[in-house]
Amino acid sequence: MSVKAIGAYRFAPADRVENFHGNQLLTLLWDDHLMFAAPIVVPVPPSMPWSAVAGEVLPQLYAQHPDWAKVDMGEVEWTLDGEPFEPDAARSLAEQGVHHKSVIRFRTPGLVGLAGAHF
Amino acid sequence: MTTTTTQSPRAKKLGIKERYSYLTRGLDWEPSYQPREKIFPYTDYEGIRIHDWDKFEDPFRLTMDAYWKFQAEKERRLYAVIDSFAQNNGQMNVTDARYINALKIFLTAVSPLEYAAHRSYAHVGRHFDGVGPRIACQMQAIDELRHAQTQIHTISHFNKFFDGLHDPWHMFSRVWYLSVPKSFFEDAMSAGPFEFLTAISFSFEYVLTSLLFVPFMSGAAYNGDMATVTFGFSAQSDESRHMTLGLEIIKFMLEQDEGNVPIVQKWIDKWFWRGYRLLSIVAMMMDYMLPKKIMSWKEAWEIYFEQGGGALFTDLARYGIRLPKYHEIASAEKDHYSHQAWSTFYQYTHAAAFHTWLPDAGEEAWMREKYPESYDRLYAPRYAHWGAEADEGKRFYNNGLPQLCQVCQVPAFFTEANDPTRISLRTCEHEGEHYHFCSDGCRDIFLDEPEKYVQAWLPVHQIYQGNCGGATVPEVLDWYHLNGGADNLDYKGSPDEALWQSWQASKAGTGT
Amino acid sequence: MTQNVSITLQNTDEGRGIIAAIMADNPDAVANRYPAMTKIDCPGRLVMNRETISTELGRDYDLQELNLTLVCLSGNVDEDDDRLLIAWNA
Amino acid sequence: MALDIKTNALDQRRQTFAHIARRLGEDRPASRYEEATFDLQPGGAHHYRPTWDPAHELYDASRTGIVLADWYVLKDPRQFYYGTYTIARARMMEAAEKALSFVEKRNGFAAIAPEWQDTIRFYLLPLRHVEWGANMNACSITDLGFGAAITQATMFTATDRLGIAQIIGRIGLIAGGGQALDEGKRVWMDAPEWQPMRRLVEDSLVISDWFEMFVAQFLALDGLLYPLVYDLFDLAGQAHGASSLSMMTEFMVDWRDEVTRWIDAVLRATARESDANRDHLGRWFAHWEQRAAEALAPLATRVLGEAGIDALAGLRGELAKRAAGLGIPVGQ
Repeated sequence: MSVKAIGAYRFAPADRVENFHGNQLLTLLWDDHLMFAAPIVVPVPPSMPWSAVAGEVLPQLYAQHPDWAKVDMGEVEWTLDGEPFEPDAARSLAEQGVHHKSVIRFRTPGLVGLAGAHF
Repeated sequence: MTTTTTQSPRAKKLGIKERYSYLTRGLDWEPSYQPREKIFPYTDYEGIRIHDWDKFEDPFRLTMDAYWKFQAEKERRLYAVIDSFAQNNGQMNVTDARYINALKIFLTAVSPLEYAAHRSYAHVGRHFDGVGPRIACQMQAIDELRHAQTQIHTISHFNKFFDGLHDPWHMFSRVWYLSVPKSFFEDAMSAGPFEFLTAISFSFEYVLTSLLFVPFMSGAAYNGDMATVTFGFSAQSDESRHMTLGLEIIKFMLEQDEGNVPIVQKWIDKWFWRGYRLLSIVAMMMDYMLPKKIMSWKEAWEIYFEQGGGALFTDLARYGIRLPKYHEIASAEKDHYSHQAWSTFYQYTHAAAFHTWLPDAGEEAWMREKYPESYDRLYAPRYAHWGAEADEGKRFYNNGLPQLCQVCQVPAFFTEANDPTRISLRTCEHEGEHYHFCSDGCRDIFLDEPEKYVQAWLPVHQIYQGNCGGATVPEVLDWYHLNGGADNLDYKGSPDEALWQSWQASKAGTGT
Repeated sequence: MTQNVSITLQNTDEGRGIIAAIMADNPDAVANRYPAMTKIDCPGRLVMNRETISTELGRDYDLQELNLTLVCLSGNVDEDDDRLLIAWNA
Repeated sequence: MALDIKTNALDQRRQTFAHIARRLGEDRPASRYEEATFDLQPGGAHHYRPTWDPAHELYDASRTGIVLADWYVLKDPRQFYYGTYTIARARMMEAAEKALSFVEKRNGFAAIAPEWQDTIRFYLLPLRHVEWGANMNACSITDLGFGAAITQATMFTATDRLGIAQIIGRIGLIAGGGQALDEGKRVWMDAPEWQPMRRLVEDSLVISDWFEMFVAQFLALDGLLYPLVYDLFDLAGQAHGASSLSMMTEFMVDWRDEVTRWIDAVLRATARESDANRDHLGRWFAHWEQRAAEALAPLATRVLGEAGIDALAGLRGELAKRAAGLGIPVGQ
């Protein structure tokens, strides 16, 4: 479907990748940890290697949670845009198919938040 | 002596219907020097077919003489209360200064919508072909201006004492969570006139706003804020007229042409969902921000939507209209809505122009009673953990910025209807770009009109584009005109709290 | 099942008179009292008669004055000089 | 209590909102008009373009050729916000109610000479349609105008014009019941004397620049019509015993005196700002004043006879003087 309008009605999307000065957006969601109320979105260069995501971006966002210290990176189950994903630490986001506004949703088996509340 | 008159054909005293008809309906004429479609250019393109504009019934039939008389009386009463509230320092007599935070949201999120309603009802009040809806819309246009102004005038007094109220119009167009109400209303304003009325007069005013105004205003009374309850009820008396316009316009469209039914249904579906998402903020105000509570969000939802709305949609079934799509999702969420919203603002309150806090023991007991299904299981543990952290000086604030829904612009914090432990996140691709949503309801709205929602000014994305004053939180807060350390952060330790305690101490001093 | 119509009025002196009149004229009506307001529910239809309200208030009442007291209503509205009707399936 | 007041005075953190203080240049107590008006129209980014006007933003200053650095220079000297506005109008209406019911009770209209009663019905009753057109134009400016200062005043004007149309309607009911109003509408639609006016009103409804609409309606048309009808026609009626009509139209006379202060303030502030604004105003005024004079000429003649054209010329001279006084270039 499309908009009904009185004249031509097409405008450039407000969030095209070229508006982000070399970065692209990446959405992160740690399941079973509702302490972080919503998925978190970060601007990252497409050339960023996965090792930087795992080693810098994620801890900076999630280390406040008592579970974070217990996370075994090798055990994490990742999905990228809904599909199972096995990140390669050495390769860049772009090289692994992470595009502007991709969603990386992950769970940490055995770690399901505090007090049985998925929190 | 009987007085008789033979000179002029003096009319017998006219009844209200006849008098209204002469004084208003008779004003219009069929133009012949300009084509009708040039004078009324906007009533065709949405696909709604109207065959006879005269069939629209305005049930209250107000003429301007009565309008001025009653509205002036309301204004006299209201401003007398506002003046006396200020003179008697009524702000010192509310139940607790935490309550003021509800007013902060009200002034920055709701009052600007009243203004937007004023302008957009002027738009439709000029452009409907029929006299009846045109006048009803114009009266609403001026009423909505009234609401914006009486709210400013009432809350102006609170601004003199409390933080977070000082720059509402500047904040409305910039602060991240205020894009929720702003985008909601601009969505309606940018639609055609029939969709606008379906959105605001019907779906919002008739179906949903009782949830905002009625319990909230009763709540203001319960919490000792006589100024707010007075403007609230005074506005509601206009609102009843507006709601009636909403129902009449829906019936009018449905009766005029069968082809209108699916269009109207689609709009009802869209605007129910859009309005419902907006009310997540109200849910949190009701359950968490009124120190003395009237009814829970869940109870209000049951009374005003499930029962009241149920009756309404039963009545509309004869036209082929059904309950809005995803109403069952909304009902499934009623055990969680306010708690999830509050948890979100609790962790982002460093970037908000109001305070948050953890419920105290008495409030927790109320929550347990009102939310036996969900509170102890899911939400009490959060607050226990956060409370312990705060006691150790580690009050929890989220370090990341949230993914906002492309349509409702609320952070995607809602959970799946059948699993309150799993975040609901939806995605779609349109012309090579990806978009994220909080729900199927919002994604459906996008897919129906993608050209509209690709334009959305999403605050988080705008911050990352460098359009909001800078890349750091303090720079963004400056750009918001938010006074860091005063307007934001936890209530505990805030200047508002200190002020309140000094008032309590001085009252205790005079008491002895 | 008959659905309720409803009307909510402010708890002012006038409001009290109007509520009393409604309760007198609508035997099935139920009044729910809240801080500062009263919500009256009634199955199917509810009528407000000018004359009853005038009697309750002890003065001639114009139904358009309802504007000053009304908080909220639910149902189709039909008003003439002598009565205001709120009903479903109107 | 004394202690409370003292505490209050000590603790007051600010006197008014920050956006008001920025305009006032300091944080001091502001008037209710100021708090109700300044910066109410949202600035900043808008989310979606209107489907009814994709070429513009929802609020868009480029919908008129007039350019102002700050649209809040168009303040209302009456300082009307909703409360002061409705209370002022309720007071005026109360007086009008008294006049209407006095005339009705005493059958005052019947005391007017019968042929002048016909004249009144002919010139006055179709005016409710002119007022209805003015209502639509005021509403249109509220819709498309820029800044809460001008658009709130035009909103008040829109309901004023509806109210005046209804007062005329009630005079019509007194002067001959519903039939008189029906006949008034027939005259509006068909009488040759009224057709230039109806054409003018319909043309004004489709003016695309809202500020041009403001000039056409409030300065050009009203600037001639109000003094012609409510001063000169009314004066002529005195010779025919029409004092009861004067009572019933007192509202319009008072209203015109009041509203003129606002219209003049808006135009003066606009003209003051630039040559470009003055050019627009001058061009619009020249065009629409000419149209208004042409539309009123047959009515002036019908009511005042041969003197009508001279009377109209006199009003045109006064209006030109008024416009020139506001800084609008008036063609020589």
